[in-house]
Amino acid sequence: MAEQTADVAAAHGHAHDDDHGHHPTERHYWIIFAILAVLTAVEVAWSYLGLEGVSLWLPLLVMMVAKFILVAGEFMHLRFDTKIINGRVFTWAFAASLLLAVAVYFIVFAAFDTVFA
Amino acid sequence: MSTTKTRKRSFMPRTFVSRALPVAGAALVLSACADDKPLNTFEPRGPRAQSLYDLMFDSGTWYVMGIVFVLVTFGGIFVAIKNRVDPATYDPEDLPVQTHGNITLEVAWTILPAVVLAIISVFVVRTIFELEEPNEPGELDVMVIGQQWWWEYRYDVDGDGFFTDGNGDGVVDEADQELPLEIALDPDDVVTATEMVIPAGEQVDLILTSRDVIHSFWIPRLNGKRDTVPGRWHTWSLEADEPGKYTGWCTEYCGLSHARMRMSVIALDDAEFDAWLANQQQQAEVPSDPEAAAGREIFANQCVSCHVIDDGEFEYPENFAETVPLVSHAAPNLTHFATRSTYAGGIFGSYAGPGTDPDDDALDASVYNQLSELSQNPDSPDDYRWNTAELKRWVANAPGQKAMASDVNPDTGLGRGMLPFPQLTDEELDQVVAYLATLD
Amino acid sequence: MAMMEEPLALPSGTVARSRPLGAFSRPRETSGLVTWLTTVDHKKIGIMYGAAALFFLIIGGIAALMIRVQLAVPDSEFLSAEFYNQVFTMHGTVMVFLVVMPIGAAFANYLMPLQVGARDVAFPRINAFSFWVFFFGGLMLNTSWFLGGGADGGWFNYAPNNGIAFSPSNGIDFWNIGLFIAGIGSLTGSVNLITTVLNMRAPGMSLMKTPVFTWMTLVTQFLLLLAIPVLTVAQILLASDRLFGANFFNVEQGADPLLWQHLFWIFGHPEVYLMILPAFGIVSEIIPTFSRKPIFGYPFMVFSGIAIGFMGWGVWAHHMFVSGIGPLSVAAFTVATMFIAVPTGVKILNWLATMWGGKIILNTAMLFSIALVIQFTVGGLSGVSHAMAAHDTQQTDTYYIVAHFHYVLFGGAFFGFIGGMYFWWPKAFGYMLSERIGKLQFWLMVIGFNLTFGPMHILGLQGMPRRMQTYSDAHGFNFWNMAATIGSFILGFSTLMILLNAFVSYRKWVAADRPNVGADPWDARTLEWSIQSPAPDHNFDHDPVVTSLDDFWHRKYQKDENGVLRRVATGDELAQPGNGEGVHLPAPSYWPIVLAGSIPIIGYGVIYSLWLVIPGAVLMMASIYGWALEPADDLDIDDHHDDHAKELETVS
Amino acid sequence: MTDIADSATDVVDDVASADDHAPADHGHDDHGGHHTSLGLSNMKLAMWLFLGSECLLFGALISTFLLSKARFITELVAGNPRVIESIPAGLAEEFIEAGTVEPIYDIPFTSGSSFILLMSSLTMVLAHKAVSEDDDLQTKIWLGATALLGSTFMAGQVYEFTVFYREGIEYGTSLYGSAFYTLTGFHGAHVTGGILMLLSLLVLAFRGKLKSNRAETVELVGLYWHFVDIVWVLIFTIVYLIP
Ligand code: HEA
Ligand code: HEA
Ligand code: HEC
Ligand code: CUA
Ligand SMILES: [Cu+2]
Repeated sequence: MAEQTADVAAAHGHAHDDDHGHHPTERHYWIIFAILAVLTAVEVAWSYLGLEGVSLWLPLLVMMVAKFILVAGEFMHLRFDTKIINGRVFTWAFAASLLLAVAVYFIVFAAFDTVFA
Repeated sequence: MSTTKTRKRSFMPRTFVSRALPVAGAALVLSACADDKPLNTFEPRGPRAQSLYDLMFDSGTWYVMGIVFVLVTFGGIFVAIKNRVDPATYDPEDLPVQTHGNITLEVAWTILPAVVLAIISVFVVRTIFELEEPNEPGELDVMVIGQQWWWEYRYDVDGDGFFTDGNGDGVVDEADQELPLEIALDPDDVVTATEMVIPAGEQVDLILTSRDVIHSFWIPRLNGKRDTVPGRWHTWSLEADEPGKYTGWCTEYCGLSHARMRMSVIALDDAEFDAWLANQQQQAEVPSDPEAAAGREIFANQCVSCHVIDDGEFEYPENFAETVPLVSHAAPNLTHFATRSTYAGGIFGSYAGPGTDPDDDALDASVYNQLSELSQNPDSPDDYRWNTAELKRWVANAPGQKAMASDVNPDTGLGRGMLPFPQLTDEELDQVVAYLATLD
Repeated sequence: MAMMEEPLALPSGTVARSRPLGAFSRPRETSGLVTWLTTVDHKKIGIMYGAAALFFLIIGGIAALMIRVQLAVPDSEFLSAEFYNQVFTMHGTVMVFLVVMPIGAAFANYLMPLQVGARDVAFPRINAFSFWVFFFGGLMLNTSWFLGGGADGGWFNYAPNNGIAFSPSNGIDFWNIGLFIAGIGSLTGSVNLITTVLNMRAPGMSLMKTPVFTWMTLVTQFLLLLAIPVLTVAQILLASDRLFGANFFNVEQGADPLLWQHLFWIFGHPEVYLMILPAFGIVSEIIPTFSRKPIFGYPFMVFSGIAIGFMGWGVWAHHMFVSGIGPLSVAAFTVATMFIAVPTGVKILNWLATMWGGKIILNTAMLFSIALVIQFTVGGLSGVSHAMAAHDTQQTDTYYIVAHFHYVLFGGAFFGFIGGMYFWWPKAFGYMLSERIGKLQFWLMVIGFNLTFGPMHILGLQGMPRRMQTYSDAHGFNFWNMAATIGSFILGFSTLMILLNAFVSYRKWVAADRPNVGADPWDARTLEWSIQSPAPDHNFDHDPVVTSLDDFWHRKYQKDENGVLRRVATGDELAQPGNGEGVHLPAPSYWPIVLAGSIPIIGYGVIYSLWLVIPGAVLMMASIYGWALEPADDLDIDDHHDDHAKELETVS
Repeated sequence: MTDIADSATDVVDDVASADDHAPADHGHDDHGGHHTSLGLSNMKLAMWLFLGSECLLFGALISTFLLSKARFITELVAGNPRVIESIPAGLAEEFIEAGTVEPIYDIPFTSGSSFILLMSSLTMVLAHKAVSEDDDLQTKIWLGATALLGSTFMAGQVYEFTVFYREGIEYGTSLYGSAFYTLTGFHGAHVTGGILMLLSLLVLAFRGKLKSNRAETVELVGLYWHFVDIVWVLIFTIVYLIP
């Protein structure tokens, strides 16, 4: 125990060394941001095209998901989950909750569709 | 009432022996105690209830439950007793074989229940969809509206649907159903409360909603229940094999007097039903008898702010008439009050006499239509009599008889419950009740 | 890193420098009330969860008895309709949220860190906070009895009946806000416990070597983590409607009341599984110990638990079979629900198989466990019959449902908990409970329980609706209602016997000069038995190193040269001596309780007057800073701060 | 789950960031040869769990919003007088004509504020990078920028609320108003909480106490911040762009 206590401070540094190896460069972040910005712009433009139905919302949703994945994967480092710590625990914890939420609320909507029971 | 309790069976008939198989102990107890239970789900009296009953027996569900129950219970007890050791003399080194598991077993008892359940679910799903099958065109549809704490029924007699063109677009369509109830409802329809009268042997389709909170409509011997949800229209159906009285109970908790929100279905044979319906379509008569006429006067002063009696003469408060032309809004429509054997959420009987306990199912359907005529002789104990005393208590102090919120909305002048009328003298109460008795 | 509690890293006693808000500076007491109020020790917190649950059990139990007295005879006027509605609502609410859930938390808190060989949970102070915020939330809920009446909407409180128009008194606000506050505790608790299980196991203890109870705790806490926010949203919507005039459930404005039902039951069904899984974990420890065999099919026990937790998310609408969700949804949810019987059945059968061929010691803990297996099955089977949606239209909202859920909750969860108390009592308190009283309690309880709730199956199928203040003679419900009422008094008495037993056994133990029960009185299997009883403050003198499932047992029993299992050492010989020298423990703190205490003030403020929110919020901010600044060594100060800012997010 | 299950364990003490010094792995090599312990930071794990729970929270809020909006529009178009009266007459006409609530939105404006929030995610991640490299100046700059961008977003939010309010969408009168303000208000509250955390970090930074040994704190705040941003990505598309 005592030995671990002593290690605490060292551990911090250690962990970061590790992070360093995998973390992307500043440039990389800027590029990601640029993509996000472009996606947003396309989204907005798309919504002005006057489309309706699937051709409106499907691309919008796809772009939304893309942005989601970019932020979670790059900015929140989930893409490096495997490398930083083995097992992708964070990805699992988050993705499982997220999928659960999507599935559950999707079912709710499905159930609401039948107004006339 | 009809005493022949024949069952209509939709599946393969069961032999007596297999029915009597004591696999599910509980099921036996249930059917053994089945007498005198007006709400008993094990006494189906209509095809819908019957198919629910059959689902549990014919598709073997109760038996599967019974077998699993016996296996686990007696298996558990048996193993515990057989393998027990006396802790006082037990030698801890005397270990049993240290088995860790057995894949074959695990797979077996994963798959076996799954298969059993899969088979059962086929029956269930089939029944679920069967329950939704609508009746033939031309058969009766009734709208059921729940409110705290009584039921209103509307019969689409003229066949033009339940709704009016509320939004004025020239057609009665689904959009009209989205409108608030009192705007959307068709005023032509027959409106009653508490007791739903239906023709026996015919599937009656219900369309259910609520004016306030969620209630649930349930006549156990005719069908399961379905919630009435404000802002939504649900469908359900009833069918009684035989004429008779079938009681039910609101089964979704709906506030203070939920326990006093009961109802019943009176199934009549075709001719009687037609007679009943024809009568309901009549306007009420303005009474000539002086006592009743005095009662009508009081009613005009005190009661029309909430109740409707359609005799073509009453003047309703202005805002009332605007939104709800001759349709009861917050209170039961009393136009044919004296044709109902129970009132106030089915907890009081309007008549005394044989089989008129509101919670009992003994009322003979054949006398139902004539209750008000049979009640002419007030002294005979075997006869039907207008239950004056109870009605007087009700009119004098309804909230004292049945817990309810009795406030009046200052904006609309409409109440949520019935007000007490301490100002009415005993004589006036007699007059009001005499008037109510004429509403047949 | 620094934001978490650092129980082992903190040199205790060097807390000197900055002392914000001196009144609540680091407590130094070593005994007495203050140690309990300020403790961050998971064992003490576990015991407090248990004690609080027993306290609320009395409230919920008295309510239950009032229900039964009212229903003993037809047309009874013992309780008015108004009061009856409050009583059954509060009974259900208190029992579910303030009795069964916290008893589960009690076991999880006390045992799980011991079972994984940890010295405390991941965040000890947050742990204390979780308890206090639960406790204060529960108290706040119950103050409604004195402030205009309890909630009267039923425990699932359907909209729009829960709206201000239909329930104008404050009861439902208390229900809403009280449970909201208690929910904060559940949420922080779940994050804490999951982190502990995942991250703080003893060296060598891979997840597939952790005890089943720990596994069930993990699943339970995941259910909480993900289910609580859904209830929270429902409560936010309701509070917005009731207190701020929003329209989420205002049908006049076009709202759909089924939204509440979906949200409530998306939470509510995982909720019922998270009430039973801890009990499943408990009996999974007891049955092998007293069958003297390892648990049969360990991986299947684990995965079926996970499967139950997972499938529990896909079945909520089975509570809405008659709500009008349409035949397609009904059919889908029917099938989904039925298949939950599969993993649950796997568990039942594995317990039976564990007993099969065992050498069974039928002591009280074991009896309760066996009773759980049997009685839960009864409840499970009626559950499957509810799942048959078509027929559920006959069953729902009748006493048949009431029978179902008391069989699974009382006959299942509660029996498991009481078995667990008998089993772990010596570990927690250092003395054994009397077996004589225990067995008497067991038999009374089995009789009382089945007499109370068995008849409800019959009543329900005979058509007796639930939540009925009264019924009439003509319905023919008299006999079985009377039977149930008699049963409930036997049941109530037998429930209280656990307290009686604790008291009597304690006196005996004291009279006998406190004999040492030893580390391992049951010759048990898991790590908590490898330390002294009662468990020392620091749990483990050194980290246990684990090489297999039931590691402790395998250190006691090893094969000799002939391949025969021999006892090579007793538990007491192997047990750690309980020498905590050199171990640094997390220091106690006032801040968790103060911070937790500030929240109900805000709660009352929201209900009564927004002015009251201000002192509440001030106290809250102050305690966050106090908390942040407390371990006065610089390394720590600021990070704590962030930590709590974040926690507040959940709060707000 | 299986990954977790397979990874042998470790972390003996609870000091979370003891990432690597955890007793390495204890065997188990069923899954593609990841020999690991769960050497995670407790705090980071806790944060991810918390964010998982937030998914359910925002999922419910977004669903509530969508449902309420749909009901509102349906009733409005059907001509329910109570719903029509719940918003000003002019607005009601516009809504009915469009069949959506689209006309009330100012998409260019909201796109701007969405962009700002996205941008703040960039600055956040740069702040984290700076702090792990002990670059004090950049740390301060980027933290400050993030807080500033967040505040700008909030200002936009407040502005939007006032515009809506002036147009006549009130919290208490219409179903749509309740749903809209609650959803966006909840998100706003989360942003505000994030800003408070950022400011705390900034104070630390100025007191010279935010060094690379604290990088994880910054990272945690960052995780939270990015998550809140992600939620806005969803809200922007689902609430604003898709009618
Ligand atoms: C601890 C809590 C708990 C547990 C574990 C369960 C377990 C189950 N519950 Fe229960 N339930 C409640 C608590 C619980 N329930 C509560 C509180 C309510 C009421 C809420 C309210 O309205 O107030 C309720 C209500 C409820 C309903 C709604 C009824 C209604 O209102 O109409 C339904 C419907 O499907 C249901 C189903 C089930 C099923 C299928 C299981 C299954 O998990 C059971 C599985 C177990 C077994 C089946 C036994 C063992 C299995 C075998 C031995 C294998 C072989 C078996 C077969 C082949 C069948 N429950
Ligand atoms: C875990 C949960 C749990 C537990 C343990 C219990 C325990 C009991 N419950 Fe139940 N119950 C629910 C959960 C639970 N209940 C829920 C969720 C509902 C639904 C509510 C709703 O519809 O909204 C419900 C509803 C419910 C009803 C239906 C009410 C109605 O629908 O109208 C009934 C009726 O008999 C009942 C009875 C009992 C009884 C007799 C006990 C007994 O087991 C209690 C025995 C224990 C004690 C009695 C405690 C000991 C205390 C004393 C003996 C007090 C004496 C002390 C002094 C006087 C100082 N409960
Ligand atoms: C404030 C509104 C209000 C007024 C005024 C009012 N009632 Fe009622 N009345 C009700 C309501 C609401 C009910 C239904 C109560 C229930 O069953 O829960 C009812 C029920 C009744 C019933 C039973 C009807 C049935 O079929 O269930 C009768 C009879 C009755 N009222 C008579 C009267 C008389 C006579 C008066 C005048 C002296 C009167 N009411 C005045 C609201 C009112
Ligand atoms: Cu109406 Cu219960
Ligand atoms: Cu359920």
